[in-house]
Amino acid sequence: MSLLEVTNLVIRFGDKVVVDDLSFALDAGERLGIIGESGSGKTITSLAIMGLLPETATATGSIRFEGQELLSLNDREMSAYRGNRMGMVFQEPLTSLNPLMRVGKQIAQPLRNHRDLSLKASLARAIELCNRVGLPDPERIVRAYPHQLSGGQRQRIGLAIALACSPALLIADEPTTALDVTVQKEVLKLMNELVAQEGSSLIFVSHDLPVVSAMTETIAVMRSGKIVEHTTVSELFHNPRHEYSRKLIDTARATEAEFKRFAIGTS
Amino acid sequence: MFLLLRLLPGDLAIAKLGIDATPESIVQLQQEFGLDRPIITQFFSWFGHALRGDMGVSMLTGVDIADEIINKAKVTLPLIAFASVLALSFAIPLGMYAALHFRRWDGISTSVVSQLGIAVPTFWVGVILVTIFAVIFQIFPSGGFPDVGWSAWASCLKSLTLPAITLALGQGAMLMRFARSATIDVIQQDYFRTARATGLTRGQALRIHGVRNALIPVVSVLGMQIATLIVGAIIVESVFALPGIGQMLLQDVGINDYTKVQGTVAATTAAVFFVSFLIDVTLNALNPKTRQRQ
Amino acid sequence: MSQTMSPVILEAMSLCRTFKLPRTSLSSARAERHAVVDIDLTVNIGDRLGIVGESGSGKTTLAKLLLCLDKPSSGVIKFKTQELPLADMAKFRREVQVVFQDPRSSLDPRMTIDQIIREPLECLNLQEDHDTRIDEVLDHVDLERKMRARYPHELSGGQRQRVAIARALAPRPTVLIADEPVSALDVLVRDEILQLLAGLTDNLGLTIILISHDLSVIARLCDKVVVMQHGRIVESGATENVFRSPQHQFTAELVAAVPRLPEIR
Amino acid sequence: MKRNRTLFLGVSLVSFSVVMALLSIFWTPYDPLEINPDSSLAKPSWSHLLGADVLGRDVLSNILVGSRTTLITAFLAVMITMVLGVIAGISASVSPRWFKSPAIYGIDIVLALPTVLFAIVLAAIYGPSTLTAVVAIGIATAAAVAQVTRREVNVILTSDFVIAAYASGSGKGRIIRRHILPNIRASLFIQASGASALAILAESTLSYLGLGTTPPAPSWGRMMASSQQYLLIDPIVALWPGFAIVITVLGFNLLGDGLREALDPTLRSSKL
Repeated sequence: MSLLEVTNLVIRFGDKVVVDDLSFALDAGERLGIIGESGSGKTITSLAIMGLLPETATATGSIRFEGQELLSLNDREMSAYRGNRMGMVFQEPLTSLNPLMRVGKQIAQPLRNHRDLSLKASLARAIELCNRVGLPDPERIVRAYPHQLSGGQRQRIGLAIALACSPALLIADEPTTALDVTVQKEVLKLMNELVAQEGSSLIFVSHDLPVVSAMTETIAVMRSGKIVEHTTVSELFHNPRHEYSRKLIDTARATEAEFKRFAIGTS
Repeated sequence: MFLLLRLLPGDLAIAKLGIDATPESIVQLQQEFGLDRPIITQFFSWFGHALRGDMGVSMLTGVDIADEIINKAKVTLPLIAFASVLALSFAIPLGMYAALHFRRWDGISTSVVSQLGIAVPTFWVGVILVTIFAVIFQIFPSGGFPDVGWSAWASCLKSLTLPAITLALGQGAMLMRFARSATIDVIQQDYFRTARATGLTRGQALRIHGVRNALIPVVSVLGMQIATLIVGAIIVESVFALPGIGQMLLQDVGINDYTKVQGTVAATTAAVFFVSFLIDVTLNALNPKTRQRQ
Repeated sequence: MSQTMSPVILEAMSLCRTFKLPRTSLSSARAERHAVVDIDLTVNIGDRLGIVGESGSGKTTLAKLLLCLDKPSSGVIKFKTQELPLADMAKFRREVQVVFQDPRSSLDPRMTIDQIIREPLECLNLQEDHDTRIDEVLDHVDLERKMRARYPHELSGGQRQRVAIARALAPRPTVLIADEPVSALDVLVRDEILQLLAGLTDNLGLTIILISHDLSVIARLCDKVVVMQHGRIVESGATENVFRSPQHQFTAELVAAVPRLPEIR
Repeated sequence: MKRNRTLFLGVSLVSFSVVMALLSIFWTPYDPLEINPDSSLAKPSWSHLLGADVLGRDVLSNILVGSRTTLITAFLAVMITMVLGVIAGISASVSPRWFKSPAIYGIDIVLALPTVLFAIVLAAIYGPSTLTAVVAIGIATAAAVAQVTRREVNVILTSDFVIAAYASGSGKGRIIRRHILPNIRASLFIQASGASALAILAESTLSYLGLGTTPPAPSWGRMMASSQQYLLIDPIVALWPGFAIVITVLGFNLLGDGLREALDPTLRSSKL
């Protein structure tokens, strides 16, 4: 049975349809990339799975996770899943952390919600988690406020929060778009390792084809709220069926060729 | 006090007040009392004295102005404090509630309810409250203040209750609006979403992450509202015939007691700046970004 | 120093720009941040120069200094041997124009496309028929002439960036400074705009200074590159040489970090 | 799109007050100043729709004429507010540094100065009159407008399109005219609406305290003050001017809210 099954999902803002009749499934341990341009509905889809849609949005259809229909749950029931069975990493590492709260306490939050740990025990766990996401001097880091950390460090904190309870599904929404390329490389490497260690499934949302194809096995190409193509990475590159996927791949290939023209020999 | 005022924009305040308002009154004084020292000298001499807490004596009644102000403040300050506490205690929970039920409450209802609170003139609220609680039910006195002062604290509180409620309603409506919009702002922040993604419900996330973040703008608004509170106090004192600073000020204006008006206004303005400075300092202390830098 | 024979058009010498940070308390002195430190840079006519660096490396500050939109704390910028600012700034502005990163914020939402492109023509006192010129530049950027009556919010991101380019081209500049011109755009649109910029530099013989964090964008358009880190230039030279055999460790890291497509067999 | 009910309600209430004021120019049931001892404190009836006050003056007529006084005072005060506020706000953000900080301090100081206190000082010096009230209200609320304007202008000044305009060779004057003013226009309407509400409240408060409109001109605030003495006998008389004030102030505030909703697209659809 699939871990996650999305069927005929439609999301509307008022009369505007932003996600249109979306269906896909994700097995346990599978890594799915969702690629698309801005406004294609990829972020909204991931928020819908987490039950974090804005109040103004309405979702119909079905999202089944571990056999449970999520769309019928209320906020309280849904919160048992969030941060526990599924975790999410967001795009903006700066604004995604509470500026007035020490990061240790923010990492401890999911543990306190779902593991019934005391504040002290959860903070001790937070230090371990900092260590796991490769932050130096974790004892000091947990006492820092977000503004005292760099972008890469903040995104590692985001990852620590999302993975604190070893979720079955990790959703990463453009997790490296706001980062410098050198930092992006490190964070992607880390995410790759952690997801492999945890054995969790991954939904990786991005507009960047090279990044998505490096992180995932299957890719769903989204355009104006619809999945236009959903296949394995190699199939997509060998045999893109949709016009839009073809264009994406051609552009990415051309850009890479241009770059390689200069940078042959480096890797 | 002198040093403090020097450090604050407050010293400018009084200087400005001197330029704006006092020279004219000093001109008047010169005509009445035949003083012919240059205005600037006069101002600085008054200013110098005022900073040492010496406002001089009233030109008409000969009372020491500083003493008189302190005396009257015993009514006005408790009134303002009482009203602020009342206003905060209903405005913040209500504002947050309205924000959390943003969609259901949204649009016309919230707007009208809070706007109504702002639109109703303070004196009218006072009059209505007097009609209901003093005239019809006779629970509270309709006005006045015990002559013996705070030694009869129970009856003092009793006579301050209606005025404080009057003052708190208007201020609270304003604060509620800010509390609501500050909360809505927090709800739309990315970190609020992160907090919910850790498994908090909206209500829990608001309690843990929202209150402090929303409180900062609300308290800073309260700081800016000190001025409005004082105006409100003047009006309320007049409605309820409370012997406070406002009442005194109105009487002094009526009898053209310029030195006293000048002293009272200066003292009030200084108080406003002092309180806003205190609130500023408090807010900076609450914000880790301004508190410590790496 | 330069092998090309073409004359120097922009030259920066020991350029520094420091920002004062806001006071943390009443007593402490104001801290300073060195955004641009000791930069020497020579731009010849016809150059296609890329400036690459990560966020906070001082690229944008450098661009503003070169555009004379900001004053250096120390150092000199020369435009054709004359020190900036010139007595006649209109002359400089006619020759050096700019395109910004976010076409959403770089176009005044209350102005029509016509008014936006007309602005430099009017302000820089160009003695030609403005209407004809507006049509010409719209042709250059492949926008329909009837777009003139539209407002920015009615256009797509790519179209807006075309309008911004048209505005920059209107006074017939010799130098175009483009600060991250494609990083706010979707991948496919990004490609179109890069093609457009490449075509324009060729056809109009523009000297271009392209600022970007994205090495592949630089590789696409520039024959020379300058690598910046913490406000300093750490490496410069022909794009091929710099990317192929980076001398500085930071450059090497940058090149290695560019995401590659998976090897598909 | 959802209809903007706030705006609709605001416009209706404001129009109601304006119609009252216009009506009073041509017609009132009675001469508002006519004293008629026979109808002293008359209850509402067909001859006196809203009753009469202690001197037998018709309340409705006074309310109608009072709306004229109120609206004119408010209008004049708001004119002063907007002109002063916009000039101060813009000059505090675009002027050179040596002028900037004193200007900002100046705005802050006037902002902290309570409107009514300021009016009291003016009244103490020049004697209470409508003019002093108008000037005091105008200047004191101007600071708030200046503050908001300055903040908005600062945002616009750092936006790319202004930098692009500098790069296109625009001077400061042109940037203010072509870029800043059009972009703050919407906010100015909203602020003018809010300032009107403040001005009406302040005017009635001052009149209530005896520092505003001078007798015999009818004024809502003074009607309240005079009817307060007869509260025990006839509480109804005190209600009418209060209602009038509430309706007008509420109208202007809702108008401001509605305009904000209508003009600010970010509020219309909440963030994705």
